[in-house]
Amino acid sequence: MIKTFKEIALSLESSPSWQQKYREIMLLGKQLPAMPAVLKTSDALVPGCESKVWLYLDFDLEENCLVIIGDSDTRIVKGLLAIILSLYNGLTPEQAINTDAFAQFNHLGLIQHLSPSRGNGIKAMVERIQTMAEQKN
Amino acid sequence: MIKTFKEIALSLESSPSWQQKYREIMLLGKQLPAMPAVLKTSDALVPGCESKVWLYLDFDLEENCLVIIGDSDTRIVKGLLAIILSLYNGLTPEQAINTDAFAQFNHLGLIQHLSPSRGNGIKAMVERIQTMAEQKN
Amino acid sequence: MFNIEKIRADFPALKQLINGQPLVYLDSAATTQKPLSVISATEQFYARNNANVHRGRHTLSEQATHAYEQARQTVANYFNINANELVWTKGATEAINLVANGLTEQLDNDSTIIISALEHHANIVPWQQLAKRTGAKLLALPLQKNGCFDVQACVEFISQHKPSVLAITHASNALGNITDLDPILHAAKRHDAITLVDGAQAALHLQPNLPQLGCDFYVFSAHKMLGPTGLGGLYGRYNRLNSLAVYQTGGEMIETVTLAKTIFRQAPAKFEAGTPNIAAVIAFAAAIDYLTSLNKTNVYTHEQIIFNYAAEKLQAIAGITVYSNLENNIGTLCFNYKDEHPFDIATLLDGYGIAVRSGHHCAQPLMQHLGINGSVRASFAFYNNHSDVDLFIAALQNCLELLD
Amino acid sequence: MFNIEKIRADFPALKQLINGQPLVYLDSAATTQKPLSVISATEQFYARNNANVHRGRHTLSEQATHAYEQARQTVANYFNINANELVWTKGATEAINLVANGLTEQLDNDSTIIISALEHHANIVPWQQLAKRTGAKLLALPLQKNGCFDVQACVEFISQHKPSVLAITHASNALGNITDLDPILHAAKRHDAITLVDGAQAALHLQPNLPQLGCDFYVFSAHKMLGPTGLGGLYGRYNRLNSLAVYQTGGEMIETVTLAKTIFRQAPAKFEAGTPNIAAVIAFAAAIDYLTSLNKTNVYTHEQIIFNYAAEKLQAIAGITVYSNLENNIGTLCFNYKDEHPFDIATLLDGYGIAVRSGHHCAQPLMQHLGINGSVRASFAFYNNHSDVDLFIAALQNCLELLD
Ligand SMILES: Cc1ncc(COP(=O)(O)O)c(C=O)c1O
Ligand SMILES: Cc1ncc(COP(=O)(O)O)c(C=O)c1O
Repeated sequence: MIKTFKEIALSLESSPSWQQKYREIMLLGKQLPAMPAVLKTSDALVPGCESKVWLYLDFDLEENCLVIIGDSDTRIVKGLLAIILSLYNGLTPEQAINTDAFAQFNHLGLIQHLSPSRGNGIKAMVERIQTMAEQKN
Repeated sequence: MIKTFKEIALSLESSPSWQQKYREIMLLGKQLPAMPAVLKTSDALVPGCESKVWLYLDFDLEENCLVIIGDSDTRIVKGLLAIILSLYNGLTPEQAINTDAFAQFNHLGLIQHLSPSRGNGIKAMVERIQTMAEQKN
Repeated sequence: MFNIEKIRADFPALKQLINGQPLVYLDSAATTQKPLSVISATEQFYARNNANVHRGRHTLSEQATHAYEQARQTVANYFNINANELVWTKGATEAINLVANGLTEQLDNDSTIIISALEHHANIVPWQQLAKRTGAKLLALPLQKNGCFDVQACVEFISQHKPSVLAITHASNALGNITDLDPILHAAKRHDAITLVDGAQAALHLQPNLPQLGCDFYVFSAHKMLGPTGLGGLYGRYNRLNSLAVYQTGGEMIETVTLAKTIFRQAPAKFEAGTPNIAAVIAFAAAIDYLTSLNKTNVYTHEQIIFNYAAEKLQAIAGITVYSNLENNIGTLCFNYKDEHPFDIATLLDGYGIAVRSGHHCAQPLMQHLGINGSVRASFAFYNNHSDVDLFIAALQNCLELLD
Repeated sequence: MFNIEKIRADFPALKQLINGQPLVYLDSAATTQKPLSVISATEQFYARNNANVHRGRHTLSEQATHAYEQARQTVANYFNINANELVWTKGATEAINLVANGLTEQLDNDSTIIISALEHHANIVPWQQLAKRTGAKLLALPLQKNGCFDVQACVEFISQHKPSVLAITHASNALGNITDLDPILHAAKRHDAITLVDGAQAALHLQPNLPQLGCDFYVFSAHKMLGPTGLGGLYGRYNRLNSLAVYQTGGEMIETVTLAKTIFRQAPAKFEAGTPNIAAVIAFAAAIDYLTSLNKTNVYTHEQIIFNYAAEKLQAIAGITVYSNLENNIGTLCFNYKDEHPFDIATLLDGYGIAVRSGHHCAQPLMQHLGINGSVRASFAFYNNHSDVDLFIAALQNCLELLD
């Protein structure tokens, strides 16, 4: 079962320690459905990261919503990716544009992971999603 | 009339100000006999100086003494050169080796002019003279 | 308002005695003094945040990386360019070498490179070397007798020779003259020349808006802009920049390496091999912050007032020849006194605590053009005041008396 | 005596909390922390002596020049070489590039260059580029499966291939393994190969006597030797050094310039174009003074005690694979835990204030050789103590529990 962002926020907020928070994040990563190997193209690979991070972006014209599939070879980045997906997957372009991942990550006490200096690709991912949302809007 | 080093030292020591000292030095330069143009070869030119400095070194076998002729296109360096000449010209190699220009310049309050960072070639000159003295000794 | 005494208090090195007299620092064209904020940024980095950048998952490394990349943005903003159009180098000299080297494959023996006799050696010799490597012709723009560009003749010269590359200074380091770049760069562009402007002297004084200037490349040195030694920068219009061949190779600038083959990253990373000068980059951002905290117009006005005051007093001394163009000048006075050697004048001025430079100023072709061996150069910055000028002129008069 | 607590007190950056816990800095292979004397030498320079070098007749410039050239002597003494055999560069990477570039004319498509798969990218890519430019063959020395050189096989390999150039590391940045250079350099010399040793990692720990080592070139980075960022050095046996083609061109390195022709100076000047990193050179001398004020044997002994203590504790953890050779090591532990990603381990360790590195360590060919994508690297220096090890191991155990 994939958790909603609300559920994720709730469990992260109730984590008694940073260790527990990381445990939750890694658990979220584990629950993320595997990305089909065919989607793991070099185009999908977010460049310049120490960890491998793939992001596949599509747009469902009928439903007018973003389709996002992602994966990473590290547990922590995969967990963070799961949070991003819970924020954006299935949103209309307009909804996506109005979703502020930075504010949400800040709220969750995870803002440092959105720094480009982390080299984890999360920030680049958010930017890719926002770019697509703007194009489709 | 070329002054002896003793005379030079006396007049520099009695200078009431640094300005007067420089005046004396430049005067010494003026009194230095002109260097014959044929001796101003590129070999005689001390490299790496802002001012042009020529040094012609010879050895008088009969008298067993150093023959030094020098010139510069700046007044101050020419004056300093005159002091060096007054220290070394006509000495036997042994006497030259035992002459410590650094100590003498220090004594005269001119030691900073012997720093290689001055870029005036005076230190290089002393080294050339000492090298010849050692070869001929 | 521009409070000069408050500003001088920010520069600790200005507050010292040289040979028992207050330092009058008139050698800012060689290197500027540094404000306290730059000194303490360096200290803070080493005492607290010191770590290598880009490849570390730990807090110190992330803080250092963040500060380092923020600094790139700060400096990019100063020049109104994008951060990814700014390459860190060790100085203006390396920046020019990087470009000249990177253009090797783009020229051949049909090409022409145009420079000028006004240039600093750093903007001459790399182009000579490029010409030698490629067989290209190296030509110099027409200069008037006084060292000023004959702009109309330059434009014609460019149209006639249709250069592949034009490299020209924004301001002369020996004379301080500001180049009238607009018509020259326009002419170069009409012939699709790649243009490089040497901003080593101008970048501090003129705070140039680079996209507006319209050159392809612009180079500068941090140490001449209140920043630390060992750092410079290269601006390049992104496509032009990225099309240069890689320069140094090693860590940081590669995507993947096998023993057989290496894939490089895109600009600016591809030109930044090895551990960067992290402390200097961060301190340079502090320098730029300091500079932009002052009002640009006030700074420039003050500099010009001091410069004009000095120029007037200097010209009034009989026997003095001034080589600088006083009309369009960043604040540099290049002069000689009768036939006296500049070395003697500079040495004597030092006795009075006045720091000026003497010699050829790494501009031997210009000296040849002016028919002199060298000169005395007094170069001003916004932290100089009227008293500096008064002390300089009084000391100079004493020195000239000593020489007469 | 070696008073570790007194020494730690000299390094202000070590005295800080990271994520609320005392910093345990185990990333010295990336860059070392700096003693107070280095920080204050930098500060003093900028606050008092700041001036450009070599071309100034004024007191500040002379003081700066003097300190700058003294520093060259200080560093030369550390390596037991002559000051004129030491070229300042911006780092080890630039030093290798300078040599590889300067040898272009000396190689052709009959030449062979030998490197190894153990090298940092900085000691691979410049040689690939040189091979590409000249048509020379690029070969790698035989490595054992564990990443150690097979010295006997290396000697034979060299005899077989008779290289023109051999470039090899003194100690691996990823593994810490010290190379048994003697037989390898001897073999290279028998075939008149030009030898370059990458001392970026070893120069701090081994204080090498370079003439005794017998290589032609040796490179290092100041920032990995307690010194500032943006500075490195190249040692070259004088004739070899002087025979390299010039690298960057510009001010300082020329004798005379006309628009038609430039005459360069002799080494080291001919390789030092542009304003040098004056502040860094002077501060680096302070670093070397600090290092030599400590007893070399005591420093090394302490490092080895800490390293061995850490190695023993690390190996005792079930599931840990250590890649470093523990016999001959400058103090670096390269390891993985089961199939866990090093990124996760390093990120979690940071939560405990432990600074380690993860990734390929700019040594992708070595990672390929070891059959891994990356590793965690904990690198020690003499300022680490037993408590650092205890905190590191305890934190690591907690992290591994989190992952299991
Ligand atoms: C073995 C080795 N060689 C070369 C380098 C490159 O040094 P720098 O990045 O300081 O130029 C490093 C450091 O990263 C290294 O460890
Ligand atoms: C006009 C000009 N160009 C280039 C340079 C070279 O700068 P750097 O020595 O900092 O590389 C200088 C400074 O000396 C300069 O004044």
